[in-house]
Amino acid sequence: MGQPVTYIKAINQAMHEEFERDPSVFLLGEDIAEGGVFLATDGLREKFGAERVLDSPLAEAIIIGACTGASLVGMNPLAEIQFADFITPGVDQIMQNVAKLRYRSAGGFQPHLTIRVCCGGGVGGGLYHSQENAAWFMHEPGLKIVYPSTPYDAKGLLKACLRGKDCYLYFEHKKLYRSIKEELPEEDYIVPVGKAKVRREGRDLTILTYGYMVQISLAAAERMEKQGVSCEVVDLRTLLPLDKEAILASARKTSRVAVVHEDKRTMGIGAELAALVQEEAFEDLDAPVLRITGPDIPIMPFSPPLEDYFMLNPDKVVQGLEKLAAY
Amino acid sequence: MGQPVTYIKAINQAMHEEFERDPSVFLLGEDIAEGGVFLATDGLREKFGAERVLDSPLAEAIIIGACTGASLVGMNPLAEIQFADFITPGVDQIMQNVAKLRYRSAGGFQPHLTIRVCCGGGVGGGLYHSQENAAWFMHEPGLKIVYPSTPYDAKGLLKACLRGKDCYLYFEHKKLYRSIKEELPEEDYIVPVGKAKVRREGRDLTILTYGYMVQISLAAAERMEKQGVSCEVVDLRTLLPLDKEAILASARKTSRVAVVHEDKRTMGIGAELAALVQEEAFEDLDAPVLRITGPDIPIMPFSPPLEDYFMLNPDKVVQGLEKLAAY
Amino acid sequence: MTVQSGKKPSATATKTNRRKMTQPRNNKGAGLSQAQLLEMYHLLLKCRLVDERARVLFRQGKFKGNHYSAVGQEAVTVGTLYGCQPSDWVGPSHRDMVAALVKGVPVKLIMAQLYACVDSPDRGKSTPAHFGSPEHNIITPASTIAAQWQLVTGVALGLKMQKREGICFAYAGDGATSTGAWHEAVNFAGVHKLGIIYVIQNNLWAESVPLRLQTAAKNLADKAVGYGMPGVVVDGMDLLAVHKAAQEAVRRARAGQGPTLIECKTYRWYGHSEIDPARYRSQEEVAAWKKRDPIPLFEKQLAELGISAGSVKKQFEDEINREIEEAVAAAEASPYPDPAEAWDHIYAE
Amino acid sequence: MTVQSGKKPSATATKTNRRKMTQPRNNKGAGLSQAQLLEMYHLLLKCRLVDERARVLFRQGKFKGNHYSAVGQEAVTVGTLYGCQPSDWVGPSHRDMVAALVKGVPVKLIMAQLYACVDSPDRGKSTPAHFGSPEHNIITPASTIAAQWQLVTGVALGLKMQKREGICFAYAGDGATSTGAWHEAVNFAGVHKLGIIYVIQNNLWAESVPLRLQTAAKNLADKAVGYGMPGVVVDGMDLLAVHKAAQEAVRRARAGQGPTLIECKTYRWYGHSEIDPARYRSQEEVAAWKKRDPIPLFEKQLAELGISAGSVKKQFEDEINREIEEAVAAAEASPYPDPAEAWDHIYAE
Ligand SMILES: Cc1ncc(C[n+]2csc(CCOP(=O)(O)OP(=O)(O)O)c2C)c(N)n1
Ligand SMILES: Cc1ncc(C[n+]2csc(CCOP(=O)(O)OP(=O)(O)O)c2C)c(N)n1
Ligand SMILES: [Mg+2]
Ligand SMILES: [Mg+2]
Repeated sequence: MGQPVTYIKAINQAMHEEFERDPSVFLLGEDIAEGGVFLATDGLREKFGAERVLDSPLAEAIIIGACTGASLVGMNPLAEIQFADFITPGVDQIMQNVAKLRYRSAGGFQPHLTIRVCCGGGVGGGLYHSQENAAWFMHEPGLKIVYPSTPYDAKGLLKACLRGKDCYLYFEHKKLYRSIKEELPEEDYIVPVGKAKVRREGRDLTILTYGYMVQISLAAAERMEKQGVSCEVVDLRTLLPLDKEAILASARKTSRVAVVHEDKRTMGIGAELAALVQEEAFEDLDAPVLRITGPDIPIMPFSPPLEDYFMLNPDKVVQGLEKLAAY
Repeated sequence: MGQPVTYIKAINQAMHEEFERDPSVFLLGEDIAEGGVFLATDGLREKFGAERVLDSPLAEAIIIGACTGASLVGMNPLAEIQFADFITPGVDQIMQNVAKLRYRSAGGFQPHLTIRVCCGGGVGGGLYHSQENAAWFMHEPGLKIVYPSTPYDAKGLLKACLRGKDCYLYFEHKKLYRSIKEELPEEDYIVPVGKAKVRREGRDLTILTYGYMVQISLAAAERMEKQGVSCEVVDLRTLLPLDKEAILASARKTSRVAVVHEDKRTMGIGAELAALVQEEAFEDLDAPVLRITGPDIPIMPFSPPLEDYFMLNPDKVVQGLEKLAAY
Repeated sequence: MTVQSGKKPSATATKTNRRKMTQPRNNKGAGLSQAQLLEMYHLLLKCRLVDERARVLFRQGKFKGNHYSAVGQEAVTVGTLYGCQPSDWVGPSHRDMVAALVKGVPVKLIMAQLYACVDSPDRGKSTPAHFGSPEHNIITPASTIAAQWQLVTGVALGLKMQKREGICFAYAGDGATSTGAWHEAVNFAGVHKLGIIYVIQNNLWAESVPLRLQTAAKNLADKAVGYGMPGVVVDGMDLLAVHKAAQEAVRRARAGQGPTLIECKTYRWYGHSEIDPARYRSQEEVAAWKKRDPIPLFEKQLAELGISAGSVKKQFEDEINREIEEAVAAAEASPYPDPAEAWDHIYAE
Repeated sequence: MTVQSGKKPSATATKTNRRKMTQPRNNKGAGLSQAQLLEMYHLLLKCRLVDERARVLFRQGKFKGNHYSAVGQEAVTVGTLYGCQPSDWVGPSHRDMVAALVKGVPVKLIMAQLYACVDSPDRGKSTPAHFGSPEHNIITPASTIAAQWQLVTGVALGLKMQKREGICFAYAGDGATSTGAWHEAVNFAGVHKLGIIYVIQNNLWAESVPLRLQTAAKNLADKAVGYGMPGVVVDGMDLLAVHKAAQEAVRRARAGQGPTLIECKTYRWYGHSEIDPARYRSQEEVAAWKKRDPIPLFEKQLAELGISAGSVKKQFEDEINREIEEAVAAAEASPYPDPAEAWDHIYAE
């Protein structure tokens, strides 16, 4: 084990190592050659040259379109969407080409790429630097969506994507970038796509969550423990396809399930999780699946009290869990 | 009551009447001035002139952006997206401006428009003329989404949108265009946005559905009746915001709920409906909410047997309902 | 009749692709040998006949979806793609089904596509208009206009990064130039000096929308200056003129000098698709353009070069029609995919 | 000091907006009276001082989000907007906070925006960079680059359809020109001959991305020909030059002759935002541009016109600073919105 590293450093390391390992990896995005707003891509251009670390024009569709095309002739593209909020101009390419090209050519063309997307709120970024919109993409088989919550996973999942053959959306929560550190193995490792992880074992209820909300959920679980309620925290890690086995195993074990996500509620990821759990584990449930989520308002507002109102925190999660435990 | 009219004629009538009533209504879309592929806009340009019936350049974002802007200075815009499949280039405007401008300006700017979107499969249209993607937009408070299933509703809901003050996505299913006829009132009427309608009363189970699937569900309910199972069919009509009261009332009454939709399953609209029903009516449920939906494949394939495989039909729905009834 | 017989056959071009270079009598022949000129003539006829056959088949209800005829536009297709190499890539539009023929695709594959049967390259997944062939580097296009324009731009980027042989050809109509996707792609290629030829098939209409409602630009090629690349306007009915313009663009692309935007002024004889009666166009307009049919026009050019098209026309047509009928018969005989195939090819792993 | 004092005050302009038209001694003054020139000078200083103050406040941690300084670019803002009417509309970019000043917005509203308090026009909903004011027809911009470019194009369409008074001003940077949204909007305005002035603030950088990686076009204004509208390149540091170019565009727009694309070559003195040290630019580059500071440049022009800026500068600055300090104090004193306001303004009904 080496020095403890932050989540963003882990991402940076993964890129450095995969650039080294695979000469066909390249990075295309806005404002990345100098290291980017958060220094996620720090040092890549210096080390691997401007031919592999390309600042793109301000145009998300072509970032994704060009990467997809380049993957058809043997490149291994890594695209960066600077803020998740700005993925919308690229939605056309993601939905119509990335998610569907393999399918509609019956595998004749095999696009593969990884799109890193910096998302999430709680940093005073306001409306357009806080969106947490992975939900839009979960409706698209053909895509895979990963969303690490720890430095270890951040590195391991990014490496898995860069070695995989599919089209990956890799969401990274900016609030995690520098708020947690972890010692990482010296040796090469990956975290497999498609596998959830139990972050905390528990008996009385299950929390299904991912990304930054894992931290919040663990804090809430800690407090519930003191009230005598033992919470299991399942970190989904991959949102598409979901690790149904792990989700249902925990649901069946505890019989009470909460979903915790930062994004707004209606048609958020919690909708699918609740639908799935009640569908497959109905007889095991002692209470309805509870969604503890952001409010159904269009976008995270800027003013601090409004942002606080939007963001979940351990207090709000505990409130929900108490209700669930008492059901 | 006049002559029976088709669904598409009802849409056409609504536009004619609203153009007449409100001189600030105008239509912007591709290939609309000549009446369009399906003749939905037939006769409008002849009657109201090219100043109010504008063929736009091939550019969905500006269709929506221009309409939104025009609404800020007193116009009442009606945008047409020729096929739902082609809404993706406009997603940026819909998500970032249409759904959020009122909110982020604290009501200082009051955008309002209606976007007609022709959607749905089962007509041999293949991958890009069959998509049924209202689900993408249900995650966006700030939007309202309506989706008529009958000529009466098609006319009444479109009129309601054109008289309302919000931003509406109006989905119309191309399979319904000429497949059903209905006599419509001679006098002016609207169908209020936000209200579901029970299409068929039943005791034993509830089908939540909308659009073309209402027809399929009614046919399936007919067949279930013969098996002695009485099905209630709730036509949602508005997908955002959902008519929770009507949905939950029926769920509580029958204790068994199926959701029927054509679109693929994961994160489809059924996810939200299942999550909602189990959340609010858990104690009343005798069985998990069942999703009877299109398969989780990227897009409706073209070849007839593949299309048939994708599309729901009364047989497939009956199969699901039998399981639900027997639970 | 083979098709990859460019002037500089690539390493991958087979021996049979090479033809004797007999220069025609004057230099109007764009530096092409008599054999090459006849080969182009053959392709022109082939595009026409296959397309017309597809129209009939659609009207007979033999296949679903739709057909977007390119009849009238063949000189653009043949003129730009003739001489391309197997290692070159094509990003076709919805109207470019016959472009595959110029890239060497047998008619059989195209008919299989129309019939959506298991013998089509995509096993019935995509619609007839969206023919692609991995083997021939023809990207299966999405229907969203200009989406393929972006993809093939990405291919050009990849080829450059890999220092791999091959250039790209992107096709789209006048309507497509209004899309953001189109703009972003061309701009990107300009920055990176990609080896790509952007071909605008300006047939004056996008469905029923006339060009004047599409853009206020005088020529669509005028847009090129905004991307820092040459823009060329060419008579899209004149096969040799198109080919000459394309060859200069190809030369630039192969030499690493970057992309070119070529606007071909052309016309589709029929409606936007087979279900469009196209009443929005005047009969005079249609008649005037039909007078400029690229086939007789090329026959005249051949005659001026001392080549008699008449002496081979019947033979070519027979050859082509035989291939077409065999292809139709094969497609008729080929089964639909099994419904279970709906689950194939969603993920690679 | 008021601001809507165009040469042709509209019906809605108040009496106090009209100033005596004293022509300066030669015609270099772009047809402006001495009073107007001084008013422009006042606005130039005001933009500078408010922006510099905002920088300080951000660095002091007085507000969250970020600040995108437009220091260095003031001549573009004042030069294009000066003389606009209350009925005119502005679609600002993220760097155009101070544009509101030229449209007559009191500093108080801007400071309230920074502080995200209830006195801001959007009651704390939007970020500091996205200032809008319905009362002043300044559209609250989305952050997605060029989204406001589309919206304000739509406003221009609406004004034309309603035959309502007013034209539109759209702002965006060099980076924005690469977006599909930008392209679709400009193209649309060309087709419909909308009354809109598109202003590109070409400051050579989009965050750390240099212009050569943004586009291969020589001038961004070159793109105009592709949309069938005039494209003008102007020295964005020269207030009078900008104003002259803008006034011709304004004339065209008001006369129904359609849109104009104006590229102003300019420079932002500081980083992309206050958290960007902008190490990607050479010190020489920055120094060279700072030498072309639009304020002394305009002072020189005034002097040539026989107007002494020195005699009013102190008074103007004092006036402005007083307004700023009052505004800051008011913002400090103003409360944050109640959390429950998060639920307001989602729907109209
Ligand atoms: C993004 C998108 N919007 C709309 C359509 C529907 N559509 C199909 S073809 C077409 C017109 C295309 O015109 P043009 O680019 O001139 O090509 P042409 O058909 O004339 O060859 C339209 C609007 C589409 N396929 N994609
Ligand atoms: C669609 C979108 N992508 C990315 C961003 C992030 N971003 C904010 S400003 C900016 C650069 C803008 O450059 P330019 O248009 O030249 O304006 P400038 O900042 O130089 O004034 C970027 C990439 C954004 N706001 N919107
Ligand atoms: Mg066309
Ligand atoms: Mg810039």
